[in-house]
Amino acid sequence: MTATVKMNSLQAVNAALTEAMEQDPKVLVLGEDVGDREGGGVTGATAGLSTRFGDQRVRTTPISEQAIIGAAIGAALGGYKPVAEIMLMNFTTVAMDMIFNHAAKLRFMSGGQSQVPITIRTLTGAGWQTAGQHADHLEGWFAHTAGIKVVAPSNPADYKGLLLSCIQDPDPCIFIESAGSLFTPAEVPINQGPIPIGKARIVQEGTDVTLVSWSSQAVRCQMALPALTEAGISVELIDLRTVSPWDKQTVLESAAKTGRVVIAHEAMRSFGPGAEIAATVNEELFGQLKAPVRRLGAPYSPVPFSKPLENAFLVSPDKVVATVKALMG
Amino acid sequence: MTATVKMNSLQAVNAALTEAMEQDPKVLVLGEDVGDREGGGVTGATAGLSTRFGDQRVRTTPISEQAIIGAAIGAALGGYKPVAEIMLMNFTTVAMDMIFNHAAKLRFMSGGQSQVPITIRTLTGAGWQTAGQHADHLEGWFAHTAGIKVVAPSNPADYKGLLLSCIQDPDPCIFIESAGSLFTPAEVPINQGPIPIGKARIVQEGTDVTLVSWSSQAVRCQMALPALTEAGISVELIDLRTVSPWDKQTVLESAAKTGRVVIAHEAMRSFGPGAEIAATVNEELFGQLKAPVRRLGAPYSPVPFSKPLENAFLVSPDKVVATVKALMG
Amino acid sequence: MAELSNAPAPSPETLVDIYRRMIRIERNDDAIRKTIRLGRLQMPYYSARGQEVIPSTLSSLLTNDDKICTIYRGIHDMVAKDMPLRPLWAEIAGRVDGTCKGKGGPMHLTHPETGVMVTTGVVGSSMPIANGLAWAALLDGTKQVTIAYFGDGASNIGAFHESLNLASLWKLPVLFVCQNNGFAEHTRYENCTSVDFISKRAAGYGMPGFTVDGNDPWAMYAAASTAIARAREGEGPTLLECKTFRFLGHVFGDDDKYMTKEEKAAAIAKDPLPAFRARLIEEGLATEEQLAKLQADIEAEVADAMEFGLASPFPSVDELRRDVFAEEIAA
Amino acid sequence: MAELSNAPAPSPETLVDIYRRMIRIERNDDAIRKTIRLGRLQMPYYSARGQEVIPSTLSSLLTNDDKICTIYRGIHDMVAKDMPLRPLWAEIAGRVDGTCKGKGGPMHLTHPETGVMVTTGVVGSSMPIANGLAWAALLDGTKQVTIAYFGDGASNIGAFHESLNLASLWKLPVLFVCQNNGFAEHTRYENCTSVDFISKRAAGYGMPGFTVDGNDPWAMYAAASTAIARAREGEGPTLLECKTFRFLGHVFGDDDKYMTKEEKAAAIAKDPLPAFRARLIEEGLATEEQLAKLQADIEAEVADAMEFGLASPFPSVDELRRDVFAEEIAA
Ligand SMILES: Cc1ncc(C[n+]2csc(CCOP(=O)(O)OP(=O)(O)O)c2C)c(N)n1
Ligand SMILES: Cc1ncc(C[n+]2csc(CCOP(=O)(O)OP(=O)(O)O)c2C)c(N)n1
Ligand SMILES: [Mg+2]
Ligand SMILES: [Mg+2]
Repeated sequence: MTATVKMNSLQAVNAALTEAMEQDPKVLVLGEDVGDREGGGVTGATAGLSTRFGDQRVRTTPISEQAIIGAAIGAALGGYKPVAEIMLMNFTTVAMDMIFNHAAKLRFMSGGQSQVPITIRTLTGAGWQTAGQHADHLEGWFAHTAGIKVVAPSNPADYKGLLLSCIQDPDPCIFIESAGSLFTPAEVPINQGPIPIGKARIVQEGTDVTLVSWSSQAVRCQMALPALTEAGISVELIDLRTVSPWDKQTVLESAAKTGRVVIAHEAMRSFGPGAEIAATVNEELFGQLKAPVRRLGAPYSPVPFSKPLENAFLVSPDKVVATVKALMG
Repeated sequence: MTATVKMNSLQAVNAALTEAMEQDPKVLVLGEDVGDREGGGVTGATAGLSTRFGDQRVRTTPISEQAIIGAAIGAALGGYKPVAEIMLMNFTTVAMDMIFNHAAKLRFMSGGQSQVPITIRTLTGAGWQTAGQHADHLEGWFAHTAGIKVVAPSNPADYKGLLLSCIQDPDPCIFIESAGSLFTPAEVPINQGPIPIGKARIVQEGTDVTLVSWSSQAVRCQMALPALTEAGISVELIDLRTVSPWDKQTVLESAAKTGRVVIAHEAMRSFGPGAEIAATVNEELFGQLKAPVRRLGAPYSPVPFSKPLENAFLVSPDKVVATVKALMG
Repeated sequence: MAELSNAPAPSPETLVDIYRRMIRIERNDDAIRKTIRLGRLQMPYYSARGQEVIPSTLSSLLTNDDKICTIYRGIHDMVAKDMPLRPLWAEIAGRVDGTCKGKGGPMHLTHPETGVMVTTGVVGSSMPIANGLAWAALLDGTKQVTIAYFGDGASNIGAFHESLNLASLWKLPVLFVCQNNGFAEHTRYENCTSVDFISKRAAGYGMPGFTVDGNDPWAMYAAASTAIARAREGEGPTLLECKTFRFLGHVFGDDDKYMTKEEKAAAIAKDPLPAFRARLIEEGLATEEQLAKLQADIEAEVADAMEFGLASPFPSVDELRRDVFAEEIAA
Repeated sequence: MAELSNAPAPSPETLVDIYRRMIRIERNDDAIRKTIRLGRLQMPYYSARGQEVIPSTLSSLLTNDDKICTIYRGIHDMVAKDMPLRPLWAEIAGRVDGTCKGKGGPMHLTHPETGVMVTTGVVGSSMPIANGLAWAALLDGTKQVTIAYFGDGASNIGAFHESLNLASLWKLPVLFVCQNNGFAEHTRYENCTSVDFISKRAAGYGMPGFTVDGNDPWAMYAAASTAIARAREGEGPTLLECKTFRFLGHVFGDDDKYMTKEEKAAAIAKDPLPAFRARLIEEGLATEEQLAKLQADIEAEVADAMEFGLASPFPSVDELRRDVFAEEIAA
């Protein structure tokens, strides 16, 4: 057995950044408060990096998200591999031109001459009463953008392995750190290396229902498993890990086996990323499903502040259980 | 019969703005080049307004999209109904914080105290070789945003009627003007009034296949009809007109009748707005469909410049014909 | 930086009124922090302890018709603007009697009756919206002014630039009030700002800009009254940079390890609140008893508001379907 | 605005080289417009006729290692930077031999070999990316400079502000070169810009800023050499505002009705190209024959490039699956 070490996902991010910077002098880190002079970042994700790698490679920036992503893109065009932090996913909106019109498109628009191997780390997720402007899950927007990969892990080992892959990837990646999956420690192999982008992980095999999820919602799905097992339902839980490009093969194989699919994500249900998966499953497995594909996601509402509303906003393990049970009839 | 007048969609926009400003002194217009001093707007959509209503109600702005939407939001909070022009949809990305975090959320976050009755007019659409940063269809992003309505007409009468509704609506609306539907003239009733947001239009009734589309793609779908009729396929073409909230009832009723559904949009297929409609149809009509729901949209690529690539990028009438025929088997 | 000349001095009544607002902010802040520590409130809290003078002085020159747009660190701005405390407490507790029915919380408090129009959690975003409110006032032909509050860190984001340019061009009746507390989260002013005084940026927009001691009510009054008069007279916007310090770090629970103990202690030693109180008494502008009474009244108001807020019920989950649009979303 | 003192004067060879770049821009622009009129090219075209001096002078001080980020109205910047014309023409014709295989087109021409790193169609967006290239140069320890070209209208967008602040803080080897042609699409400078000289904004970022006659090669040379030397010596960025005029309006087909015939005629009367040519000859810096030969060579180069470009095949539709990512997308 591989030796492991217990850490939470933020520590896994820190470990990945440290390793990547150690191994490749082209890796840079930039963002608000990321330096040790600033206390090593508000969450501590970048703590120690500027002390170890110097404040030329690890640069604290002004609150200027366009300038942050622009600097990352330009440095990438200059041969570097910058990891830019946008403190919260809602603030990607102030840098959206740089992300959408530039980072994602420069390779194509230049006919392959430009490459933009940047990683955008960004935090989000409800559950901490940060209300309407600090917790949105926008992976659906980025998945609907050609030219950027969208990675959304759920546990410390995946956080580490996938962040390593994003940094090495020759194309822009957005790496989503979601509140509901950040603080729970788990064992991570000490030599945890890169985990391929675009490959799902089967958390639990099963034969009755395929449950597809990612990010914090995968954690809440996992919490739903004991009750489902108890109810005699054999669930195959797939943690997609990458939202775009998503692992169609794994999902379709599982769906073909179980004949029943539930997709759950924290993002808003309406026009959400789950729709793509549902539409694809329906299209590819037409006539082979035993029940309609169900999608779970946030209601059509901004993220509320009040605790009972926030609880209702999230797709709780209970809701997952109820939906799967209802599907089994 | 109602008297009609022939105009193209840009003229219909101009007519709607003129009427709305005439009827309600609270209606304002702002954006780059919108004044007559600036030649009445680059497309002429706002021509004549500043001369008629004065340059306090019709204000040319700097190239400052955040300031434009911010001014619109603030004026709305102050009791006005501003119509803000963002010259091209790709430039909504520089104002995305104002749109997503503010315009769409202020009513909810204030518990209903604030209302933001703004209309954001924005132009987009491929076919004119404007390449990677001037032609994206981002209605999927806005539809995946709680608190903003997404309107995307396809013909002059709908342009006029729906813009009137957006301006009167108590909530923010994004009004998409798409290149492929702007310049073809058609008869518009001289007294064309508001057309309700959220109501689809059945362009042609049919019994074999339901074809759902909107905006310029609805025009290309309409161009596909003769060939399909010729092939003996009875198509029910639904022009959705509003992407969010979409007219579920009309689509589901039609799908229940035909048992076959094709959804076509100019936006990228992957994680696109068509997925929501497909997923919903599948979910609501499980077991009642005769064939898998098909989605047509742009490939996973930025908009290309070169003409043959741009042609291939768009969902041509031929592709619609081929897809519908294939579905009929 | 422009010079402030011929600015009026505050009357004794105004000075006491400024003090009243300050102590209301401070007592309320103290009660919020105590209640969080007791576990009776859960929320991210951005205390403005130390920054009381700025909004208190400005608000002494405003009426309920004048508007403010503020930020996550903005409860002091609202309290200075005389927002009632009962709905404020109910809101930060997430209750149905809150200003926003508990849906917005501390970062999005809104109260149009007292002119608190927008509270944003996004750095810089108070400014573009303030312009729009000012534009509306101009169109209405009123003499209303709008204040956009923001921090020093916010002066480096694009929205600042676009807003100041537009406001100057359109001669909008708006004040851009930067509460420069020397830090943006954990980053020191000089590590994120390329100019020694933010007010110098005003010249780039053809607009007057002043740097003032934001802890000195007299200096603040001179600058604020000048800028407000200018706005009311249709002469356009002003940028006010008000130097201050946040005594309690960025957010409740902040460990302050990005600053030295000495600088923090030095700032706290210059706490404007006791200093102002002492001077009011010293100069015979108020009596010890008068201020004690004022404080006692405020403490009673705060205590009442806290009890009210914490006793208010939570909203029903149906609220997720309300206020998304004017029309309720079907269940 | 800072003063330019002790700036070096251009040598005769440099002046002729600047002229060479200018005439190459002008002849190329003329050929593009003729070809569009003939219907042999379809594209949105933003002529920079009248603005030739600015990038020609700057480029005379740059090598291929120095980078530029430019905008939709940027073909003159690329031609000045000695981008080869054959792939340029193939690109604007949407052909496979284009710099970008026809996928980017005129608004996204890219040619890293000559340092043309990014061409953007979004106002202001050349600047944040230029910073990153300059940062890379700094990390590499080279003396490379990066130029961000943009228009007067772009000085009012948020990206301008964020970029200048960051560049100044990080002392990046970057030049912010504003080609102020007095108009942003149809909007006059003074109707969208709140300050009389954009260069005045530099002071708000602790950065030198100059306003120069962008049609005067000597003035441009003084400013450009000063700013480039400063950047190469690690002293940080400079903002250069270069005053000029676009003779042909915003976009090919523009009807110019937002300006007066007189002002347009007056600007064209001061066309820098014939004026500079005359002065070169007058001052004995070049002979009539020499310049005629130079022009003939360029005309031949342009004619060859045009034929090459229009003869190149269109890309295959498989190209939609290539260059989205490094790895081709499966069919
Ligand atoms: C656009 C954006 N980027 C980042 C943040 C995260 N953030 C919240 S407060 C803050 C610091 C703001 O500093 P300053 O403007 O000086 O205001 P202060 O908190 O000191 O009052 C940051 C970076 C944000 N809210 N919005
Ligand atoms: C963010 C953004 N908003 C609007 C536009 C549309 N647009 C294209 S060019 C232009 C005018 C730019 O003027 P200026 O910066 O002076 O450059 P010039 O065209 O005069 O060279 C505008 C508004 C755009 N491309 N990007
Ligand atoms: Mg601060
Ligand atoms: Mg210009």
